[in-house]
Amino acid sequence: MTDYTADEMMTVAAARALTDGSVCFVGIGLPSTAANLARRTHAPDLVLVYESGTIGSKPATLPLSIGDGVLADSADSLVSVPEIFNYWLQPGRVDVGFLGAAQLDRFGNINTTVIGDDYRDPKVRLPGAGGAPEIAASCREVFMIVRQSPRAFVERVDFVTSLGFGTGKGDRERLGLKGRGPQLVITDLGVLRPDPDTCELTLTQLHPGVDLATAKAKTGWDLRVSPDLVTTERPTDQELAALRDLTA
Amino acid sequence: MTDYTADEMMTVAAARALTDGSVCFVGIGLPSTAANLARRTHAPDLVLVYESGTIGSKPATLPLSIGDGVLADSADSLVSVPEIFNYWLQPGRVDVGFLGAAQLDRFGNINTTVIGDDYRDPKVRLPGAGGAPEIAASCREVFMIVRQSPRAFVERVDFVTSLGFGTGKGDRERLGLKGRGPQLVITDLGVLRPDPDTCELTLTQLHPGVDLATAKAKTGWDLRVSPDLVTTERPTDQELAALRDLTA
Amino acid sequence: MATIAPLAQAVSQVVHDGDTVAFEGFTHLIPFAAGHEVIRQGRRDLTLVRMTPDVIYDQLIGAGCARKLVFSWGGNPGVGSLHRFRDAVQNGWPTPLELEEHSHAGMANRYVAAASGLPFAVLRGYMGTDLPKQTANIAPITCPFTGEVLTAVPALRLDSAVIHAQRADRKGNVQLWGITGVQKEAVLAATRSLVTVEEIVDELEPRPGAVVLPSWVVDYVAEVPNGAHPSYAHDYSTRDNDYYQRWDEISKDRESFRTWLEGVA
Amino acid sequence: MATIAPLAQAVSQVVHDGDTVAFEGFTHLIPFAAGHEVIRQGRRDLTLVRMTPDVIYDQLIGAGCARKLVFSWGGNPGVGSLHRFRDAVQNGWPTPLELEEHSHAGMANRYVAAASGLPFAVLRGYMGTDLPKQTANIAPITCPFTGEVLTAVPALRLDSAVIHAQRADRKGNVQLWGITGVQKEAVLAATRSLVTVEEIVDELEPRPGAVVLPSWVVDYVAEVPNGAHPSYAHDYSTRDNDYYQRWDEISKDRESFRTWLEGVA
Repeated sequence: MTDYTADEMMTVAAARALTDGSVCFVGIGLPSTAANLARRTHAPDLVLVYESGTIGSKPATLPLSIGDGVLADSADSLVSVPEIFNYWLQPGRVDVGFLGAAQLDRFGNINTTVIGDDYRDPKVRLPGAGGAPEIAASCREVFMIVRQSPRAFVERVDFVTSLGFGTGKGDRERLGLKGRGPQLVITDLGVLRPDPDTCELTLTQLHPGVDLATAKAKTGWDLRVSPDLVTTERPTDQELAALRDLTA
Repeated sequence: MTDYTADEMMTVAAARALTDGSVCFVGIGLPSTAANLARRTHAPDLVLVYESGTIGSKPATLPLSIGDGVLADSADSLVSVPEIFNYWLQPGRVDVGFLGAAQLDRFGNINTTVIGDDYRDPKVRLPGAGGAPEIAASCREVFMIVRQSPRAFVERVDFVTSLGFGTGKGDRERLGLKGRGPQLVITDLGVLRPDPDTCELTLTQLHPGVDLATAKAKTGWDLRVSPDLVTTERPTDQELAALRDLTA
Repeated sequence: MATIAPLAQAVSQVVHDGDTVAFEGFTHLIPFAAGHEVIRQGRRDLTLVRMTPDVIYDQLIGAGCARKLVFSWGGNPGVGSLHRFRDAVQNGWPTPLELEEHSHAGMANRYVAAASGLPFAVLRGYMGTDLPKQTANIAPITCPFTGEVLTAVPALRLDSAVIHAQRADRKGNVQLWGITGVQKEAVLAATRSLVTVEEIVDELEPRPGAVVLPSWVVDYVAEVPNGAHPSYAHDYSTRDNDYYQRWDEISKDRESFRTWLEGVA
Repeated sequence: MATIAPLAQAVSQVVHDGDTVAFEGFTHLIPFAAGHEVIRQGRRDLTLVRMTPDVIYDQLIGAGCARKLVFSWGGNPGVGSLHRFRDAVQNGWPTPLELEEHSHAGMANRYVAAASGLPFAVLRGYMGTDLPKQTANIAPITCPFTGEVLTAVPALRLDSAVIHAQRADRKGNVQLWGITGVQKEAVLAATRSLVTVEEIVDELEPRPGAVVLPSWVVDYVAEVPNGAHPSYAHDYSTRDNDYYQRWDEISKDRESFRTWLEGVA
């Protein structure tokens, strides 16, 4: 069996989470790599939607940006940016919103705005919201792919750019959000899912060779662990070949 | 000189009112005939916009309906129906809205909804509003082309489908309408313009061979006449040839 | 993913008694064949929705399929009035027809709101007209930033939408071009949708001005060549203007209409 | 009708000191050449508007042209951060930069409202986020029909808009295709507009997916082949990804940026 990196395991695990035939609103970077890997492996009819207005893109090479020509040329339908948000994302037509994050907290809230507690005088100015607040609000469910570290996985995000479960169960419903929120966080160490009772992100899966102590150490909050913790199946040779072909 | 009908005089007079290079939102029927005649005579760069979403149509033959293929094929730009109303009409980009009417009153209010004073039990059910209420509200000015008769030119319309000057001067401003309202009503007998002080439609022009008594008799209100009443120039041979070629 | 099915089956799956349903099209691509199938299937109590109800709506109304019409302009384009529509409104024949009446801008924005998953839309519309007196579905709304008062209309959510298009591929992706009106919005505003097409092809090659509706927002596709007749399908057929003229005669009295109706069934 | 003019003249007519100005584009068709001309002309106190401010905005900010940025995502796409943007926000260099921050959906709808002549737009957005705490330009609005509370954002009226397109004809009609983003809305939202184009042609033959802006809503057209470089123009050029990588190095410190800036002037 082929050797692989932690990032490769993460991307493969993320790709596996996408069901064939479902519709995925794809953020650039790791989510796009995972979604395109899924299309090349078990989910050839996965529908990729990018916020640049491309619906049903089937890129032959991995796009570097959200606005690559290959996304337009291979799309079933190409629409304006206002239309992609208003007609396609907002009404809840999309099954999965697939996002990255600079900071993430135990309730799946996302920060991509500022590090530090003063918005007007930040320690680090991040790129900002992009499409994420409405992707996180409107998709039937949200998957995230984030490398695990105490800096990224924090007790409470410095700034809520995109809402996960807010302060816990019931917040999304109170705000009238239709989507179910973050249902899956795939990291380089394992997979977290919201606890059905509290919505707190809970470790339910460890990738092969990763020990629980590492996962806890790389989490900035007191990580809860599922009693049914399982080990991820390692990437198959076919998955790795497809991924390496894609990112070559 | 060639003989001509009253309808031909009306259409020629209406065409002459359109300035070359201006943008005209065109209703189907008489307005469309006049606008297309203008394009073929003195206003080759008149921009025709139809509510079906065609911008800059240059039809080689007169369209029978607002959605004829010739309007689409010859357009500079073809957009959706929501876009034509929201991006093109509503912001006041259009110079002239060119409308017909079933009923018109002394303040230029238009009725195309019902004849009779009970909306729920009308004497005659007319087609309804179509695009006219917002054309009348949003274009910089409105031209109308209507055959004159006491049934059509009434003291007060049974139903205000599209606003002219309401009950008189100041009503449009109070409602926040940006367009200047009906500035020209071209009929088979002459031309009416709003009085600058009262906004009441006033006869300013008679077509050749029409006498004032006829114009008054064919008006359902006590028609005011401008002290500077002039006679319309009769259609030129070139105008008639172009019109007959268009409607052949 | 859309199911490709024969017309009768597709119509029976998509259009149900009591539905709020739109057969959309702006002169171009009117889904006449699907409308006639609805008449054959004897649908009742429909709330018919359309910006420009024309001859197919006159036929549906005359056949007794409708209890209400939501619209902005009802006529026989280029010809005149709709006699069955008038007979229903003025005389309640064959059944009374409730009306909800808007402007084109209002209707277009109601579709946009529904397609956008919003409960309402805002426009500069209806100001100074008598239209707001006749329906609760036109209301003032104040801009929270400038204080300006504008007009709100509620989203026009449909149970079902039926449109005609030039083409679909075998996966059910739909392509239409020429004047495309509010057809995209109608499909996106509906719980169930049916698209009749001139032809089903292997590949939808890109066309200037084409709207493509991906298969996953369409429920049924039925191949019905000339399914827009007497309307037209840009680059496939031309408008049968004589039919519209003849309809004026046929529809003028109830007897000649009844004879026509027997011919449909 | 649009005036066809050389770039320097067109920029000086369209972009003035103190303007609220957008140079729009969604990765594709970014009007870099026009942005560099604005730097050369020494414009000051601009409120820069864009959904995705990227390298050209980093350059304008570093050159001291801007006092405020209205945006939803600021980064070097595919590479990382914008260092001049960060330096301005974190250290006020070369001048402080005020921020007004939105989501993409909010910005897109603000453009739509302005293009539509409305004072505000309504969306399902920003709910539960910290964004509304940082600007007065996000407010709740209640549906007059259902009572549901949604979010309103004000129209994004521009003094000037600059975009790049593939083609114009000699009358100044503009044609762009591929990913067209919010470019139509930006032009329609602006009092003055400039479109740089790859080429001016006799006739705009129809293209699949093309947006055509008629000449009468465009003020200036300037022929600037490769005017989107290092961005790309679909069917004319490809994205110069190396430039974006190099920019990361150049922009990291003030000295190397100054050297770059001298090269522009």
